[in-house]
Amino acid sequence: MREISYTEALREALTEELRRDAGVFLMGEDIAAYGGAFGVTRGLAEQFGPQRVLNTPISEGSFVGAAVGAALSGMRPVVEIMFMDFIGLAADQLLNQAAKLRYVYGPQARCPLVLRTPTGGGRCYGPTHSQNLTAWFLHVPGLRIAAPATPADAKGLLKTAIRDDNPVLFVEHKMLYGRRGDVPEDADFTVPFGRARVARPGTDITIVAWSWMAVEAEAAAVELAGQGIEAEVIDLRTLAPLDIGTLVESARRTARVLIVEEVNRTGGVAAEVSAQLVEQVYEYLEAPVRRLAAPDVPIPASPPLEKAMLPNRHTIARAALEMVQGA
Amino acid sequence: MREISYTEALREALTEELRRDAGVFLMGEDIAAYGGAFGVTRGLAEQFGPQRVLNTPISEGSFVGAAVGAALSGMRPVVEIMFMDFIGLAADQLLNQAAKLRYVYGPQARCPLVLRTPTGGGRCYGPTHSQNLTAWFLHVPGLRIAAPATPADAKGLLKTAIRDDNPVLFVEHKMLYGRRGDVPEDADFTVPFGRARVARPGTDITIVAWSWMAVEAEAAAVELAGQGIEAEVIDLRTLAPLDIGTLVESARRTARVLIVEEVNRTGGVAAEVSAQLVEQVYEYLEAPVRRLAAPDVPIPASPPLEKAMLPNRHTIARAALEMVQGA
Amino acid sequence: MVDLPYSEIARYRLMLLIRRFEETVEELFSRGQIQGTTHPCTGQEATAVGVCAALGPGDAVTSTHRGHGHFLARGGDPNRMMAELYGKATGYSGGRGGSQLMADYALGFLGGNGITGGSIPVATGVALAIKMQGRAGVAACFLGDGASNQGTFHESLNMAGLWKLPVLYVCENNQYAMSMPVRASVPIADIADRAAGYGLPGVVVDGNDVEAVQAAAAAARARALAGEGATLIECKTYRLSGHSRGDQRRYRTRQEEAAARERDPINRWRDRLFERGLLDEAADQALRAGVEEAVRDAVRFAESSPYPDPATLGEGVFA
Amino acid sequence: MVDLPYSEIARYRLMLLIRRFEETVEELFSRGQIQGTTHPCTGQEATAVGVCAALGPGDAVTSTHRGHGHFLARGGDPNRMMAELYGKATGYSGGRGGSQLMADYALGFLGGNGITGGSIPVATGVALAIKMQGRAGVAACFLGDGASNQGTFHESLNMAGLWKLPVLYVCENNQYAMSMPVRASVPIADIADRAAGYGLPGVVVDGNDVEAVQAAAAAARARALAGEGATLIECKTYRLSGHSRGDQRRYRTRQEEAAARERDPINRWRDRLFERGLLDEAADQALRAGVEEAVRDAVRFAESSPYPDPATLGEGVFA
Ligand SMILES: Cc1ncc(C[n+]2csc(CCOP(=O)(O)OP(=O)(O)O)c2C)c(N)n1
Ligand SMILES: Cc1ncc(C[n+]2csc(CCOP(=O)(O)OP(=O)(O)O)c2C)c(N)n1
Ligand SMILES: [Mg+2]
Ligand SMILES: [Mg+2]
Repeated sequence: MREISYTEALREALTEELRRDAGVFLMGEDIAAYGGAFGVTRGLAEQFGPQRVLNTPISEGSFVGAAVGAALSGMRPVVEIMFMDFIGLAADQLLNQAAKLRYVYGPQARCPLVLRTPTGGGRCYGPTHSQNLTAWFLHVPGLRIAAPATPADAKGLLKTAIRDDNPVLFVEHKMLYGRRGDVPEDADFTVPFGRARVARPGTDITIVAWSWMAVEAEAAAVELAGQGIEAEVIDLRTLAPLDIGTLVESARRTARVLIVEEVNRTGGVAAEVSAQLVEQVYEYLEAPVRRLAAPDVPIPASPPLEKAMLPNRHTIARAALEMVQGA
Repeated sequence: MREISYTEALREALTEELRRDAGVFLMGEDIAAYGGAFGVTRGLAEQFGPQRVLNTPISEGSFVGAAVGAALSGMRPVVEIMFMDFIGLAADQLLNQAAKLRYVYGPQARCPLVLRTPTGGGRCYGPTHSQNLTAWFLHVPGLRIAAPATPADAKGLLKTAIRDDNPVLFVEHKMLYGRRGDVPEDADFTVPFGRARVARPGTDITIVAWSWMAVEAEAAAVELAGQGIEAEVIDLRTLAPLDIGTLVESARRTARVLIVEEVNRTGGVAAEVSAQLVEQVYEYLEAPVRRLAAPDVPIPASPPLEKAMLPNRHTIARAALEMVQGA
Repeated sequence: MVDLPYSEIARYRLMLLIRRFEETVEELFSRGQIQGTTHPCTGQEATAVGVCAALGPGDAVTSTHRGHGHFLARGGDPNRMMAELYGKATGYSGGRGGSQLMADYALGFLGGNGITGGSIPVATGVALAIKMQGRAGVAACFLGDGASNQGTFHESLNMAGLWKLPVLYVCENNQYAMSMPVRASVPIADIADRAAGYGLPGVVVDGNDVEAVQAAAAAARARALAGEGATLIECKTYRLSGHSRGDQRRYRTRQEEAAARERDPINRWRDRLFERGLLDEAADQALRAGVEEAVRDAVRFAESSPYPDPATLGEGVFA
Repeated sequence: MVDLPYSEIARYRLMLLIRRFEETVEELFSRGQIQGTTHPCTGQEATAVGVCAALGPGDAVTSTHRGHGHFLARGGDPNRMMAELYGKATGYSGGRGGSQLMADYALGFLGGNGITGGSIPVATGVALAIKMQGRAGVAACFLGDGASNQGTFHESLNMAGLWKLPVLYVCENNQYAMSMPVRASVPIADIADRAAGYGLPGVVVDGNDVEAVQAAAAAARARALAGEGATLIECKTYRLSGHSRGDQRRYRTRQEEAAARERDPINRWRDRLFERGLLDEAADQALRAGVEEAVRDAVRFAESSPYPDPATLGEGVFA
């Protein structure tokens, strides 16, 4: 193991899988010479050639559809949508093609497609370059969803995604790209889908988070520890399948759950997690499950507005403190 | 008042608003001579001419975008998407244009756009002609969402939608079109957004539903009454704004809430309603909030499979009974 | 099922089979035997058969909502197709897909599509895979005149043009998209002319002439196999039936339909076979009887098949 | 702001203003004064100014992610634009929109767009409204070469062709979509040729010649006002700057850029003004100084403006 960045971890996963399996190829806008808007694929076109690191025209609806066709034909496309804000353009192909083919056509249809996409705020990119629309796809049966928060998970989950025979939505985060962490060098290192990561064990409250908010939640737990509160932080890692078991087990112990996400509050992932937890651990809870999320507004570009919009370690710690003290 | 069908009620609302306001016009596929796939606009082209009942090419992404442009320019387009299953094609225009313009550009930008769309199963139309994707748009700040379950609400909410200065997603249901009910004739009859309809008062349990499921829930309440259980049935009517107040008040009285919807369980509207209720009435509840929804699979065409997939009066009654008896 | 390599008589028989299949399906729907909806391809048999006759076994076909003819022409089993329409367990999709969603990957038939224009990028991606894998093959992508107005048409043909992909974009211009006459949805005379915007050849062909369609498809296929890329073939034809069941056809006249019926592709092919001495009345009757019997068998098969077990509803969402 | 009716000198001044504005914005970004991102239109000043010079006050303009030049050319206030880039309350969108999302409806400037191709249908709908309302006006829709590959381009031009809508689709072919050279994303020589697929005229113009652009736009506008419908105008130009800040421009050579700089639209216009005796060194210096001062003022205005109050974050989502 050595420390590398989240970006490098992703690139390593891509490199290893491109090497391992001739069926794997990358497609997306500006992923070759430019290396993608966030540099994830930098150098790969030089290494693997422009056929396997394929720049596409600006045609999100159809290059995702083309990836579906390629996947059905024995390839393993890894598609990049430059910002998740643009995924509406490809939503139909994910919803009505990729996600449904297996269920309708049975085992003859195999759609091993990975759609990687950067998400999230924190960079003042404004209303159409900061969104995370993952919640939409939680509502689409037939899609797997991964959203790693650490470099190790970035590598391990991306490799699992590429090897999976189902369409996988792979949610990255702009604030995570530069973060460094220990990542196994083993080319067979993978992280399984459907297992949450206990980022920090604790006893007083369970803080559930995903993607960048998992990092902020961990920092909040450090703050809280300073005040004598031991928060357990659980990083969902994959949203579909969702590891409800780990959450249930933790909630039973702590009796308090705070779910944190960066996205607009209404209709987010946290709503689903909350509903499931209530269904399963209601009698163990000493307080209502609480959600901390962004308010229901488009995400503004202006630095102070964006900052006010997004949860962070301090607002998380404050919400957790209130829950623990309110009991 | 006289009894008319849900379809006639919609048509009456369109007719009255077309007459009242020269800025109102309809656009969509096959809405003129054909009258739309479900006949809602039948006869309107003859009455108002092909300019105001405008057939579009099959270009969902752009005719919704064109409606945005027209709305910004002083018109009040009422767009039809033939089946909500196709809304992915227009998702970007709703998400990144219609919903955001007001917030970003302020009062100079007015986007009075209504997007009507038939939804739902029950007709064996199969995986790509039976979906209801309303939950996606719950997660989009800046959109209003109405989903009437009765002819009167169909008329009253559609008129409110057309007169509203915001983009409105107007969710219809194939099983509702033929249903009849009393509808006021008054051309100024409207139904306000943000007020749920208590379809049936009750004391033992609150059943929350929307669209077609509100009808099934009412029928379930009749079944339950036969067994001595008085269920209160609340039809959400509008999902954005969501009338959480009426739900909270009811839940406090009944202490039990069952939320019913026809859509895939995970990431649905019910998750949001559940999460909000738990946040607000946790201490009043005698049982966990329960959701009854479709399983997480694409909706199959085969009659027995489709039937097994969708909640109905009997499965609703059974779930409610279990909750009341389980207490 | 198909009497390869699509002899003259085999093509005739397939066209008859498609016609009889569609007529029967319409009857069954109106008798309430089948639920859901269906889009008959009556009148368009020559495009389906002409294109499939030009394809090889390693090629792939994507279809549309109006896909029964494409599937039968590619060798689809009428029994399993009919069973699918009935929503039966023995149907191609075990009843899950219905009329628009049946496929047989072993036949290289990748299925219809409920989304107008939805299969165009998929076919393009199939061709991309074929090219990447260095295989000799093409993707044949059926699409309608209405579908040529979808963004996916533009985006896909552009990628095919850029990457010289082996695709045959077969636009069945049947004069209508549901109720929209093509002249009200496409502002130019020939959809084929759109190909120029992507550096592709565009060909107009009489879509009711099975040989002409086959020749155009064969030429386009040869071109694709030679590495020269895609072709857009516009087949001018006519949808003799309504758009789907329940269509009152208020948007066109009966006279127009009668005139179109004069150009019935099956009669035209039959006449040509008679002229060439390949068919006579007796043989024609025998073929028709055989087709009639095949479709009756399909209905029997469908009706006697079990429905899927509702307990299986949740199975197979994921691989 | 604009010295209407866009005299020769006014156009020159606007081009200088755009150039200086963009250069300053790039500096401010690299000094960390501005957050987020920006897409400079350096080198494309003639298209923005040429088109806007041909428009009337009742016309509407939709822009792109690379929209500062369009806005300035249409009369946008540099102060409020700069404040928007700074995320200040005095910015056009109160800081909410940033570089890509500023608008002034009173000027008929409907804003930029974060979605490549996203404004094409919107502009088309604006034109539909103009037509329905019987107003004399056009919508001018700026789009890039890359955007011409989006489905919305196809769908929108098709509707404009069908309904004879008064739109000017102005494709600024600046040779690149981010890192993609146009020859790698469009398989034909002239994007203008795509117009034929929609029954529209397509015109190629030297996008670095402000008069040529203006003439083409004026002709297209006259055509639209006469009820003859839309035109696609392809302006061949070159993006002298990187795609956005931080772009290393690894996808092209410095030689290519140097050659392009030889065709700088501002210098060309300046030379012509000199030739015509409309400009001399002193006047040029004065204009440059004035522009310099205007941009400095804009920076001062932006820097001295307050940030929006975070308490307003939740306001104004709905009308
Ligand atoms: C995205 C989408 N929009 C609309 C429809 C409804 N619809 C189904 S078929 C059809 C007409 C298609 O016309 P065309 O492409 O010419 O094919 P044809 O029906 O003539 O075979 C329409 C509007 C759909 N299924 N999908
Ligand atoms: C839907 C969408 N896809 C991708 C992007 C990212 N992006 C922004 S600008 C751009 C290039 C656009 O190229 P072009 O249309 O030629 O305009 P130019 O940048 O050259 O002005 C890309 C890929 C985006 N903003 N929206
Ligand atoms: Mg057609
Ligand atoms: Mg460009």
